Amino acid sequence: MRSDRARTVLTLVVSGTMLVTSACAVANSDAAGDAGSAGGGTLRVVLTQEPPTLEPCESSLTATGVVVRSNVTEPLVERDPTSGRLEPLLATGWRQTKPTTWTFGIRSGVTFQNGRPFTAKDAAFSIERAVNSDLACNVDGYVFGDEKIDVRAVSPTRLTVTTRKADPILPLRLSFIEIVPRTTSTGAKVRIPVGTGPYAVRKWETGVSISLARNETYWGKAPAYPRARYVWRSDASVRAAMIDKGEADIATALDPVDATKDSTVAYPNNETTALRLDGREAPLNDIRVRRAIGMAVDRTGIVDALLGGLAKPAAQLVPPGVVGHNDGLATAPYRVAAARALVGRAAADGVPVKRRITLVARNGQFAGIAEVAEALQYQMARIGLNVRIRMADTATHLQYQLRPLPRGVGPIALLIMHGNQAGDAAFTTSQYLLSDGPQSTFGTARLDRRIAAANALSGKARQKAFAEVLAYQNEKVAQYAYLAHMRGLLGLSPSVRYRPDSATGDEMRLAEVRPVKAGNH
Amino acid sequence: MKPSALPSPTATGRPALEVEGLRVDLHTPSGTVRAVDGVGFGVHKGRTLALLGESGCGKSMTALSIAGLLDPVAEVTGGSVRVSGTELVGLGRAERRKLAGPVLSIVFQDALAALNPVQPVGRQLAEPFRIHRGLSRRQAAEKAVELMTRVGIPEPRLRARSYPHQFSGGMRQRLLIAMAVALDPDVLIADEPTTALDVTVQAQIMRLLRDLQTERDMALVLITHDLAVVARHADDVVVMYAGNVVEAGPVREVFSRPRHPYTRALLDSVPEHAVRGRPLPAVPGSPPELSAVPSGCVFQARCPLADDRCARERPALEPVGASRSAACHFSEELDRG
Amino acid sequence: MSAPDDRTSPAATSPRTRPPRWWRLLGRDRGAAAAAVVLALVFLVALFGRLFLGDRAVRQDLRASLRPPSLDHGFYGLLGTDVLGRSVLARLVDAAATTLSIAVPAVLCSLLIGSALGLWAGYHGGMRENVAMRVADVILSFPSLLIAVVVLYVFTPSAMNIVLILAVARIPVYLRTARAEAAELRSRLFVDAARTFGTPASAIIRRHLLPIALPTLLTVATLDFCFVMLTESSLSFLGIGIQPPEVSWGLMVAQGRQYLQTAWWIAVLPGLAIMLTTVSATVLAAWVRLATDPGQRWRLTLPRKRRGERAAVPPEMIA
Amino acid sequence: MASFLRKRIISSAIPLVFVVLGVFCLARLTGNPVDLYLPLSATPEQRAEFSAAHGFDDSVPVQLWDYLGNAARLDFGVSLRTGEPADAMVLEAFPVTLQLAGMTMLLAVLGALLVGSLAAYRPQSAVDRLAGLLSMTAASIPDFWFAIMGVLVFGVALDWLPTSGTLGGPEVWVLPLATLLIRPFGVLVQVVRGSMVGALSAPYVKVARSKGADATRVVFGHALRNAITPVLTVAGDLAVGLVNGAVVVETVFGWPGIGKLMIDSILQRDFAVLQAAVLLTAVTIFALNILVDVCHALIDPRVRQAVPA
Repeated sequence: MRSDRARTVLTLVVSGTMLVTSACAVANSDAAGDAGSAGGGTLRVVLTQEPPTLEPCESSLTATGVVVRSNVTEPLVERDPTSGRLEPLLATGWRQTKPTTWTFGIRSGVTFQNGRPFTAKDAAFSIERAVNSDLACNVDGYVFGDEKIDVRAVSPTRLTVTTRKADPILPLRLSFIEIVPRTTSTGAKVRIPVGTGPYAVRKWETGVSISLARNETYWGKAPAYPRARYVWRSDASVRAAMIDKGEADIATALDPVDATKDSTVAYPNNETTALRLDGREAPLNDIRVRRAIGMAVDRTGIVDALLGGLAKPAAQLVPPGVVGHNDGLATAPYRVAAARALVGRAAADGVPVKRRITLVARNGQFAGIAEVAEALQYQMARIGLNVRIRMADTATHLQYQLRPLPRGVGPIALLIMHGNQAGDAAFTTSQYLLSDGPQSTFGTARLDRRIAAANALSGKARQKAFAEVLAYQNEKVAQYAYLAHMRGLLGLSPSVRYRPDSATGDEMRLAEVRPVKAGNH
Repeated sequence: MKPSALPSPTATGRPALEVEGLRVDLHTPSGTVRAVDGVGFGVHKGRTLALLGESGCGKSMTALSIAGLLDPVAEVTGGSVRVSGTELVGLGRAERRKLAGPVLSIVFQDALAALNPVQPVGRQLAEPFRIHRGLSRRQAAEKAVELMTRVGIPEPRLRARSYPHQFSGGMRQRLLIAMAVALDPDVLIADEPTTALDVTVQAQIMRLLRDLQTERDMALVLITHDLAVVARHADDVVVMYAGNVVEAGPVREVFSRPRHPYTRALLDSVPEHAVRGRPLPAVPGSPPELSAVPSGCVFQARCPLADDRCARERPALEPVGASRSAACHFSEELDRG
Repeated sequence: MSAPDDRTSPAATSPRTRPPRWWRLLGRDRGAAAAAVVLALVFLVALFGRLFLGDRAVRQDLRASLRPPSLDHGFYGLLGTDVLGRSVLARLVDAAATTLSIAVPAVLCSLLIGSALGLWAGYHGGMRENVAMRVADVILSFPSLLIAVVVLYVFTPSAMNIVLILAVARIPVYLRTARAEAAELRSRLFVDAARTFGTPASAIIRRHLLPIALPTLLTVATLDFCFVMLTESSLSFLGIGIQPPEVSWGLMVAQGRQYLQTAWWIAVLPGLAIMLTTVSATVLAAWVRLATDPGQRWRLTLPRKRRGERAAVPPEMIA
Repeated sequence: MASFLRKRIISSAIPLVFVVLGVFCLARLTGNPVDLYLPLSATPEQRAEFSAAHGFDDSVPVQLWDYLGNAARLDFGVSLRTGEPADAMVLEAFPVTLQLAGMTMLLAVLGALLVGSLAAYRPQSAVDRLAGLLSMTAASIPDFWFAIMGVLVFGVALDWLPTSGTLGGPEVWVLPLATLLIRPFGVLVQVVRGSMVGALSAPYVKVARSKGADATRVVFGHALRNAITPVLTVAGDLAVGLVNGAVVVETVFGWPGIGKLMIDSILQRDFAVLQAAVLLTAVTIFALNILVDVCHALIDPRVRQAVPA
């Protein structure tokens, strides 16, 4: 038997082992790393979450796109978020050469970050990879539905894209496809993407940070910062604190509470919030009840108190600037008494207004969503409806949002946030308004016909047709009780200058961030 | 101040342990009570004094207050305790620590609880040498083995590394005694040292204590409720009842001619004294609760002789002979009867 | 803690003294008395508060959003308003009822099931004991917050489900404590005696084991209160606790956290309520443990400056 | 000791199997993750294809059988989110949490032993009452609230510490550790105090005092080792509970640990990662329980002896 003292020592050693490992491990964290300030050459961005992947074909996922798009990879065509016009990027121009065929001129003299030159073949490869491969990319389907397209590189600087039906907005659709070199794997998604953009991914330390370095061979204007680093914090107050403290230069998605600070900038983010009312279930199957809900919502109150005054009360699903936005639509009047009377009339006609409606909302979808849900619940209850709240996680929320819709759950009022990234109401209507739209609960045949007709038009006629579709939905269908066109809140340290625009939430162009010069305050 | 009970006739000089008018208060749920009320006695080196009484009479409390080991619930509120001439009441912690071991030591009743369960016994035995003599670990361990040999532990060098739970009850008590006598204290208090043991072992332990006492010339205070132990091993006896000393004197004299009705009742209840064919006389009733000790004689409720005077007036501990004292209004009558 | 030795304990020296009334004991311990008052107040508010509230706790007024505590807006404005313009005072009162209606049943369920299983396992020993302990191990090896997340997302996060999950997660604590007590007691003489008389196992457990194990179990339960309330608040932080418009203190803290810089009262006041209640429960539990233990009760009666060893938390308490 | 370990390991391994089964079935209850991973407008064929590719179209027992078979070959599947092997992701995240939890427990136990012993040595003294109040308060603060207050007060207002993250020197550890520490520390101080008070009033402490031992010797030489057994048990259980705390701390401070990984994989229905993470956690808890038992045996000779019996 060992001596007693030795045993004590052993006990101490056993329990102390953890400390030693810990102490050693502290040293391995990136202490000597580029923790310097923006002035030191590193632009530090704090996001809400770690991107699940940096695969370019997944860049329509917000978390991926905000890092990858226009920083690491670029598309052929990009949409100017303010004017809504399409601008050439890796393409030099495009024409509709046949009703079903578009021809693109391809920019020459551009090289990928791995040194390979960019040609039309790379563009064709990227489109094929995103749309026709087995990768199940998010961009496939979201932008292209299930139509098959034929892509050909006719010469190093010419590309043709042929669709089965005429597609008037094909260039816009292609603005979602990020261009990658031909050497990229088609069998698996990449971890570290290569593109033509102003920054290259230097290192992705899982769970900790993503570091970018300036692409010194970039074909366009060189960005100001030689390096950039993304970190992520899920709590908005921590992100705000990092700006206050000078630990980050840009912070995304701050709480409206912080809107009054000098270090924050609000910007329209193209997102629109609304309650989607399931018109197949009583009492929501009565249009009077759906209308009454629209009238019961105190939009200005919610915007001012809960959304920091940042958002704008909405009367339709698409914000201004999107093709099809109807300037003539006014928000439903906030009239509680009238709404209550409407519900009363429905009740008198035998509509079971006391049947419990479930208000489903997604945790963390936007800042203050829990409070907004509570306000909506209270305001709906005030006009005589019976409402309970169910806060769900993303997966559960999606089950309610997407067809096939869950059965046997009773009447659902789903709090949705719709972002039209493309700038054309076609995407909104096909998803949210068609009677069999993937995110629509019901519709009418007449509405479906109007949408189909609008889809085939272009130019002014298209704008007018979609505007009428939206007006018709409000008047005759009323599937949605709109809440607000949202605005994002960005935290900016005093040392950087950046003007966020409506696309910032999906693609934050680091090349546009400039340091504030001394004395330029 | 009440007179100290026993200047022993055979001993000379100052007693090794002198207790005078010791008072201990207990803070209980129903208020403060006096657990020990003016107890006094003295023991010379080489002599054995027994503190005798029923459980709860305050004898252990007396021992613990002498050793300075009272629980926080109890408090010495008066009196004096001198060990080898040093006053202990009111002595600072550090000074008291210096005396604990080399001058005054105590043996507890429950040896299993009194030995640290997670330390090898050798180390516990060595501790006094480490504390007071500043010996090295090795030297102290050597001393511990010597001690174990002395108290009769077989294979001491091997057993020094064992833990308390690996010993029998008797062996544990030997270890405890060894620890107490390690530094040859002047005064050794043994608090019911044999109560938890069976009879054969009891005898061995008492013999060991006695041998050690003779060998090291210690004053021994034996706390017990066992009349046989007192009769066999003690020179003097102090009988306690409800926190008070009721009788004191040389064992042989007190036991042969008790001068207090309580002592007599105790003696009567021992089987040897009983008459065959008659029920064993027990002391009728039970001791008073400490919160309800009467203002007169503490024993009045159970006393066959009690009268009005006993209810009014508490008898003082008065000398009733050359070296004896008793606290009874009727001690003279008892002697005659 | 070892039993006090009979020579110094007045419980032994005066066995027939009537133990003093518990409220007198309580009155002597200022800390415990204050804790009892706080707890009593919380329970009273939880039980009857809603009767006086009407719809105050849910009545919104977006124009009165984030009013600081002041005297200008009547009784219900005393503690300010939250972002939806609801009275924080009214919500605190309403939340007290919800919080307790979760914490109390959860603690009771786990106490009942865990103790019954534990006593049964500990009394019988052998295979049954082994199985029960392994069940406890399984439950303990699951990170409880994660089960909560899974279950509450799969099923609706109703109060009922939260109670169930918290109860299941805490069963092992009682199971282990009760088993340890029963295993120790089963070899005692009085249990043996009962067994030789042919008393059925269930009766032995009920009549002999339970009364001895109960004080410890109750103490653990009181302290578990704290854990349950904190877990409930963590669930709210992750968005799966009590669903609005119902409100609990945990939910209030979780929702108020983003206003810490601008409107401290929303998150700080319910946080204080949680802390005050749990600290009171802890203090009172320590006191009850002493007061219900005949061998320890005397410790409560020491004069203040000498007040001795008082175990704040029994070693069985696991949090 | 060897037979003690063998017995302990075998009896604890059975629960491990149940944990794996449990988490597998629970995960399957949360539904098919297809909606999360396919574009909103994916066709039914695409959905079916996705389900088939990941085996979600099989019945749960079949899936379980496959999983166990693969797991036996140490193949724990790939993450739906990142496409990386689940075990690699979990092993990458694990050290962070282990360090956090290890440091936390070490500091909590050492701190609690110190504070608790101080409090127990002079019951009802000012030190004792202060320690009692502080520890009880610490044990009842909601951790996420404490974390955010810490960021606002020490990170921003006082500017002493970085707000969050893992980049930087030892100072990045302060807030996460403090957040994780408060509750175990608060509970342990009370346990140490109670257990110490008990040990200090034990007869062997009286004996030690009768030998002239001073306060240091009484507390550290005699009482502490006897008092530490319940402390160890509670510390072990608190360490298990740290996984819960880690979820909150890692969420707030952006630490790439296993708690955050588990929460994310639940929210993302990333079953392979969730299962691997829970399995690893359960194995750790299992190892921790054994460690606690070994410590018990090392500290208390009676436990050592009782085992072979």
